[in-house]
Amino acid sequence: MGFLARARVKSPWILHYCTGGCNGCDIEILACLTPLYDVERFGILNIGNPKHADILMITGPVNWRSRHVLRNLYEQTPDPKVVIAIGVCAATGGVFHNCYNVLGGVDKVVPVDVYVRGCAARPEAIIDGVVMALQKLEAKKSGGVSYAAGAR
Amino acid sequence: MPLMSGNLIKNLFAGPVTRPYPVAKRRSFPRARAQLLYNPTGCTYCGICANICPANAIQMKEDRESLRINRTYDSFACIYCARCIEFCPNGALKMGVEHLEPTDRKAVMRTAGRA
Amino acid sequence: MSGEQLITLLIFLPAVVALGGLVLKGAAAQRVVFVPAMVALMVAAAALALQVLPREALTFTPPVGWENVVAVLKYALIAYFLYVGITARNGLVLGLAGFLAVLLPVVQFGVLGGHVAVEPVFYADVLAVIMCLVISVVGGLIVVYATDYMPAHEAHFKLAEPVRTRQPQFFFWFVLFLGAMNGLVLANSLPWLFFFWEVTTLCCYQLIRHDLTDEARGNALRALWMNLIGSVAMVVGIGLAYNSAGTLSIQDLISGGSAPLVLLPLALFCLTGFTKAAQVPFQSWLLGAMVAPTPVSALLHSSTMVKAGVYLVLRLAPGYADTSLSLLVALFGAFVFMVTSLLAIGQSISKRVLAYSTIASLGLIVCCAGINTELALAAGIALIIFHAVSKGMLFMAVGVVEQQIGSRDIEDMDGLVARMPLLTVAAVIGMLSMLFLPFGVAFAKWAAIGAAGALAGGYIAVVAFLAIGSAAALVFWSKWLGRMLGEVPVVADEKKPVSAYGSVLLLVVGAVGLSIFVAPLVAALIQPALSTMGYSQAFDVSGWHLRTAIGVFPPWALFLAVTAAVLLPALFARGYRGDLDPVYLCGVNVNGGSVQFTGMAGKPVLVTAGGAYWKQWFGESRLTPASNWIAVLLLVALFAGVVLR
Amino acid sequence: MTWPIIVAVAAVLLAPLVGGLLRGLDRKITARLQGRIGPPVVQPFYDFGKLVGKSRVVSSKASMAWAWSYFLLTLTAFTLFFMGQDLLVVFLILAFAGGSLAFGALSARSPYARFGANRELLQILACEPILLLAAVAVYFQTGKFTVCSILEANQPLLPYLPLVFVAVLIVLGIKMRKSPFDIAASEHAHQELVRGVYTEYSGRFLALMELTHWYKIVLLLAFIALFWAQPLWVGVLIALGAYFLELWLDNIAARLRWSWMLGVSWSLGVGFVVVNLVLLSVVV
Amino acid sequence: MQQVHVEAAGDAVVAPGELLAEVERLVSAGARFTTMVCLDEGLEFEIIYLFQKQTLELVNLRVRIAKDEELPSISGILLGAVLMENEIKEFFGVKIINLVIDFQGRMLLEAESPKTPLLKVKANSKQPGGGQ
Amino acid sequence: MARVTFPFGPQHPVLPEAIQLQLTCEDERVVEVLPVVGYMHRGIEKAAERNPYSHNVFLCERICGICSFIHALCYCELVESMTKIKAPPRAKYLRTIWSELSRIHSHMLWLGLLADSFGFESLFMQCWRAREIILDTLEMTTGQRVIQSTCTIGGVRCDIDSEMKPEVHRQMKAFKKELEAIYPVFARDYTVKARLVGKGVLPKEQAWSLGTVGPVLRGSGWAYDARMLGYAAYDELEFEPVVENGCDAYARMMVRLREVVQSVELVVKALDRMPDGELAVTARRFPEGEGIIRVEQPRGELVEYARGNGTVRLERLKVRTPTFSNIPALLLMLPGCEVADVPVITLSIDPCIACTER
Ligand code: NFV
Ligand code: SF4
Ligand code: SF4
Ligand code: SF4
Repeated sequence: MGFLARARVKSPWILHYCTGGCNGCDIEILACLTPLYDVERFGILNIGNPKHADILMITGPVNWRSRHVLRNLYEQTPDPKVVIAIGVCAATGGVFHNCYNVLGGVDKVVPVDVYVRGCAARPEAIIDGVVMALQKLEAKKSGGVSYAAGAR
Repeated sequence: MPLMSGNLIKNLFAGPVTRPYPVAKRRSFPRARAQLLYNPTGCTYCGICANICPANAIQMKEDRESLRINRTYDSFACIYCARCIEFCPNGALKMGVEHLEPTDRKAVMRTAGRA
Repeated sequence: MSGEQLITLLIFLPAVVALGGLVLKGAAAQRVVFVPAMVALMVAAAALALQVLPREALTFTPPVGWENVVAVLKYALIAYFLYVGITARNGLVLGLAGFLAVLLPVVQFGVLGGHVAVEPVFYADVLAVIMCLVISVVGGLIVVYATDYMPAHEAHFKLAEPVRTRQPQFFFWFVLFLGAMNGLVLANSLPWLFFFWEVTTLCCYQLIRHDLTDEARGNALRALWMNLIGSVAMVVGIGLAYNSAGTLSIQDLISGGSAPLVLLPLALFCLTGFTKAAQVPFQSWLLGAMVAPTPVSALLHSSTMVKAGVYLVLRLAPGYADTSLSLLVALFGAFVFMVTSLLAIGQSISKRVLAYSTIASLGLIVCCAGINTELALAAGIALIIFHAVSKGMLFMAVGVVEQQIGSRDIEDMDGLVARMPLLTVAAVIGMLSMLFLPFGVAFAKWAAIGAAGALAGGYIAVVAFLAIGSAAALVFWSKWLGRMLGEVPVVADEKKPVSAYGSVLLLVVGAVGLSIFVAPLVAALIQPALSTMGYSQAFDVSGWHLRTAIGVFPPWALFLAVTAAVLLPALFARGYRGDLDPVYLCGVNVNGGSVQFTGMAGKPVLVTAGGAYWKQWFGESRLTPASNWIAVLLLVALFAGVVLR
Repeated sequence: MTWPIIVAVAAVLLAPLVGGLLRGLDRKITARLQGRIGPPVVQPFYDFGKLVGKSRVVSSKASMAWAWSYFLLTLTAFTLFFMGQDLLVVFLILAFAGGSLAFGALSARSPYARFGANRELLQILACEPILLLAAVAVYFQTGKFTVCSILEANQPLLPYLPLVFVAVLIVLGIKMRKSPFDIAASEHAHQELVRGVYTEYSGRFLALMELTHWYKIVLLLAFIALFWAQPLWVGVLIALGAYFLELWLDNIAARLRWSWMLGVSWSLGVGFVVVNLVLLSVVV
Repeated sequence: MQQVHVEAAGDAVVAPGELLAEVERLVSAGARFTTMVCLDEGLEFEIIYLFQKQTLELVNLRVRIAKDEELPSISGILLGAVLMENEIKEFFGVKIINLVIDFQGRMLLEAESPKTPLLKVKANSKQPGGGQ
Repeated sequence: MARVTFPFGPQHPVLPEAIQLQLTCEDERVVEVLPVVGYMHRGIEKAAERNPYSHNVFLCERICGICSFIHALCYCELVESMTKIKAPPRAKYLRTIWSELSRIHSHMLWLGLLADSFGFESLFMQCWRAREIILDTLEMTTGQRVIQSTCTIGGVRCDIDSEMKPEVHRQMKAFKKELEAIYPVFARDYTVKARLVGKGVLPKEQAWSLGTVGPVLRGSGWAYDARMLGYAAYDELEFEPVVENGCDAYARMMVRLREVVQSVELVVKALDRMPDGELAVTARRFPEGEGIIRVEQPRGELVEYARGNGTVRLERLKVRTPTFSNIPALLLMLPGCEVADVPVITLSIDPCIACTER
């Protein structure tokens, strides 16, 4: 593996955005950064700016308003990038399946590479998700296929 | 005022408290609710769990033609509340303490039983 | 032509052309007369330089009759000021002019005992020649620029009733100004100096009030009375100088050793210089002067008027070397430099920023004079040259911008580079030349800090002021510069008037060229100027670098490096043909663009990006009163130091 | 004439290595102070490599150009420093480098970048006077403004310029973008200006920024090391000590506001240098 | 401190026209706004304003208005009520007028969201409101 | 004067949740703030009308993952009042314990975020590290870290038995030790105080009339805490509200900090006094009539109103969360502050958007 390819999986910077969930998963993502889980071990930084991010960690069932935001953030993230949907409501809507303002899942708006289940997803599960996302990231090449053409 | 210094010194000398997760796994708490284990052989397809599920993760559909009941369980919708376990009359459901693996696609679990 | 003739020409040609200008109507006619005249003026200045450089200095004393003419004109001027004070009901002007009207005869007849012959009346050494070159070249180009600017200005600016062009008057005062300045810098006789001094005051007054609005008249009066303070100080100084040193020749005065008694008149002359150079607390007249048409500002700020002030301080520098006066002049200049640079940070009106930057630069020159070592004086002289070129150009550029975009607010110059590429690039180079290192102004700063640092004691405070001031200068230029280079979605729409653009671009070339050739410039002009003033050589210019006793300034290497660092990326970026992506707006860009974001109730909101001015730190209301008081205190200390010695 | 060039070339080549490793150490130690394991020490190089490999996202041509100018100007200052040239020149160019960073941020239409740029300018306003005065202080001790003169002097500077040293530490804190001074582009990203001046840079431009940052830090540390140049290894130790002091400070303080930063650097920073110089000229 | 025991909430029905005066009175007596609840009663809305007195018990004001009737906003008196009024306007389509900050029915809902989702019966019709 | 108008959020590194503040600044001074909300709105009140009422316990828990237990508690108490049943005493104590544990976890989370918002990373880490002890306690006793799903109508679903009790005591002691190391940093550190004291001032009268609740209200000198109303077991635990008189961000921070200390004591006290007995009773009928319940969330008073008609579905469920009441105060506190203070002041009300928008 060349240095650049290696570097790509050794330095994933994440952007976290909540599309309307309950915060449960969001605080677990934050908990991953803290000493007990310390994902910085893997070079992960919570960077907070889509233009610097490699991994989008999206929580929540996506409501009509945050849909636009999600789309925008996805487009502003430079390739290669992966999307992790965290929590069951980000996967299907979960407990919010019958709420009128939700679309029911991140994959209705942008393509999702990894699903992490749980309500709320545990930090360990999130770490597993990141590890899987890194494998995906390794497979993607920069400047290759444009992933901007999402699902809808 | 350097009031934080004490903490830092302690941290430095006590060593990291990080749980090196994927390398070493901590034992889960026995009460942990992390996955729903289902034993189809013990299930009578009574439909209670489907009715009681707040996330609509379990669905039952009767297939009139084949006289069978299709039961689907969606682990991507389940909120792991264990309510179905509480109400299942046959003990066909159980909570697992280990969280589920991440996946790159969604799938539901389908079983069928006689009506 | 002989030196005498050249000197006469330099003073009289503008006066004659000015009178001719009174009868000229129309831009074409003006151009036909003024452009050749200005070229002639430049040639004359250059010729004088060529004559002066090989020897020490040229002297010239006109026939005795002129002395009387000048004396009569002097009284006429003061009478006119009195008249202005009366008609405008301005107590300050009236009082000061009245005082002057009493003081002048008292000094002339009481102290001087009538007429004192001064030998020589004109003294053209290298410093004076440098000044002449600056006045003629930069001033001349501004005149050319004005032939384009003024018609547009009158078309744009609804003149007060009756609508009648005032361009002839404008050009009369404008060109006359150049002659007066030439006379001022060449004069060695104090009475003559005083005469030219008052002529510049008059020209300045007339030019500021040119538009005849209430604001223009008010500001012109303010300029008048502040300058009259200087005049009073000068007259008193003349009296004291004669009393204590028995001479009215500047050269005699400054070479006579710094007897404590001579120091007081020198201090008074410095005060005179400060008023003219608009140093704090007299800065408000220069700030007010920006109501005048842009060529006036360009002229006042670059080559005339204010330069007269610093010229005088610099000229007298050998007279007060190694005295407490020197230290206090340095402190005062450095303080002005710092405080006006900080004040410029808080301004959003482009001309005000330029005005503060002028005052700051002048403060730096004053400071250099005060530091009074050969390195500092070299820096001061270099700064006079570089500042005149860059500032004249900047004012002219800003004037065109103002005419084309209809605003002088920096906020409205967002992304100007897209609208007026050529001019913006010129302005940017002008700003860089005021700020970036290989350029002359920064070179002078380097030399000044070095020179001040080399002296211990009270000069430590001088260095501290200079250090803060130079950082502040970087900040206010950068804010403006960055704003003009910003990316905004507009199409270029640039009118390019020939004379205006021509003179701007010539000065750009001048600024860059002089900076590249700073070493030859130092060798050819500045070092000789130093030696005629009695200082030793500041630099060793034999090698590639400008080497001083304490440091090195490698102009060539720096120029290469910095040009490469700025120019190459710019070219590389110009060639970029890829897409530009929208900026980060927290995920709510409207239609994926950079211009709007989705705000309350789903409505698109324009992203405005005003600049930062940090008014609570750098606003005028916050800084001006305090700095005025400190400046006054420094002036008091200056006199106290001289008197108590 | 050849020696300075060799030294400078070596320094230019080695600085990214040193700078990157220092950044890595910084992150590792910070993690340890917080009771975490932290990233590997070579993490900054991974980050750099990753950024280089990202696809290009540019929001303004001018900011592309200024990013390179920022790098090249810093490199110029760096080279001049290691060639033993005039300190005033070095620091003035360093200030222009900061200026180009600000220009780059100002040229994008991004409110966050522009706020960052303005704050970057405030940082220059805070640092520049101290650095220039520090150069003057060096002159006081050695009689010259050049770096060479410090190396040629026969006693170390620190005993004579202790307060100047403290003031330079303030500058180091500001340039390292560490609490309590990190106002323009916080190292830890969770601040009101997103990433301030860096907001609009991504991919290889961000990598360039990072590289420039390394050069800048190495330059400053080298300057700090000069405070004890006889023998130089003591100075290097002192510089490392200063670096870790900043880390410590970062971990025991909140980020304060720009007005505080400006106040401290002008009152304490400039004040210390001036007091030091006055003492020096009184005693000597 | 003593535990405070609160007896059942005080209830008062007021006419829409007297609402503002009544709120003024309560406020001058030291009460503060807690929340509002809107109920869809078929032809009418019932809107309950809950106030909290300084002694901590709740006071309810109940207003009944027809579905197309206008209701004055109390946000001029109590700024704290403005979000709740906007929400009710948005969720039920209650015509609240003179809002201090008016989100124009776009506070929580996006253009694509269902309109008036909590409205069960539309004015002058028997059709169900939004929300599928 | 030059103005800058820009969006602060919905995605912004200092905001863990999606809300936009449309800010207009002069220089760096904020002159105008408009809230743009709706990025987290799901429509839970409507879904609660569609679900059978017993499902709503789990739905209400997921109004917010930070204050989830108390949401469930509130809904259960509400339905209990409408179905005329009473939770058994042991359940009341257990509810109190878990309420307080989740208050601690919420406050520690907030203290960490606050520290992060003013760039004090190590303090953030320290807070969240301490918080993990509480989360362990919660996971051990209920099976989940942040969403416990352990409250149910008529009681609770699981017990803290005699085996677990000493373990909980131990964890409380460990937590207390961690807290003692953090407390002085927040309370007395120079840089922390420089960022908090005098920021976001909300005068006492205004705090009352704007209808603010929770630490915002108590930080402005009002001794009101819904726990004084004595739901769950609070009437037997000699509860006294924590009050500070500073009216600024620092006072609000101190209220929360002291509440953490108080909550630890409450947990210990409740554990010790917990009577034996059954865990839950079952309801024999469907909810009917009206009910209003007020409970104290970490962020303040939560008010729930419901109307039932004797069927399995509620006719209306209204949830008024504390942040909803505190946002108007935020809009008054922000203008006049500096951009750098926006995160600090915003966080000082501890905004929870998931709660607010439901
Ligand atoms: N606001 C709110 Fe909550 C709380 N505390 C509650 O009802 O956090 Ni998410
Ligand atoms: S998955 Fe569950 S815990 Fe996570 S955000 Fe959604 S509802 Fe909350
Ligand atoms: S655990 Fe809860 S959500 Fe999952 S299937 Fe059972 S009842 Fe449904
Ligand atoms: S409740 Fe139990 S027995 Fe009945 S369908 Fe569900 S799993 Fe099968």
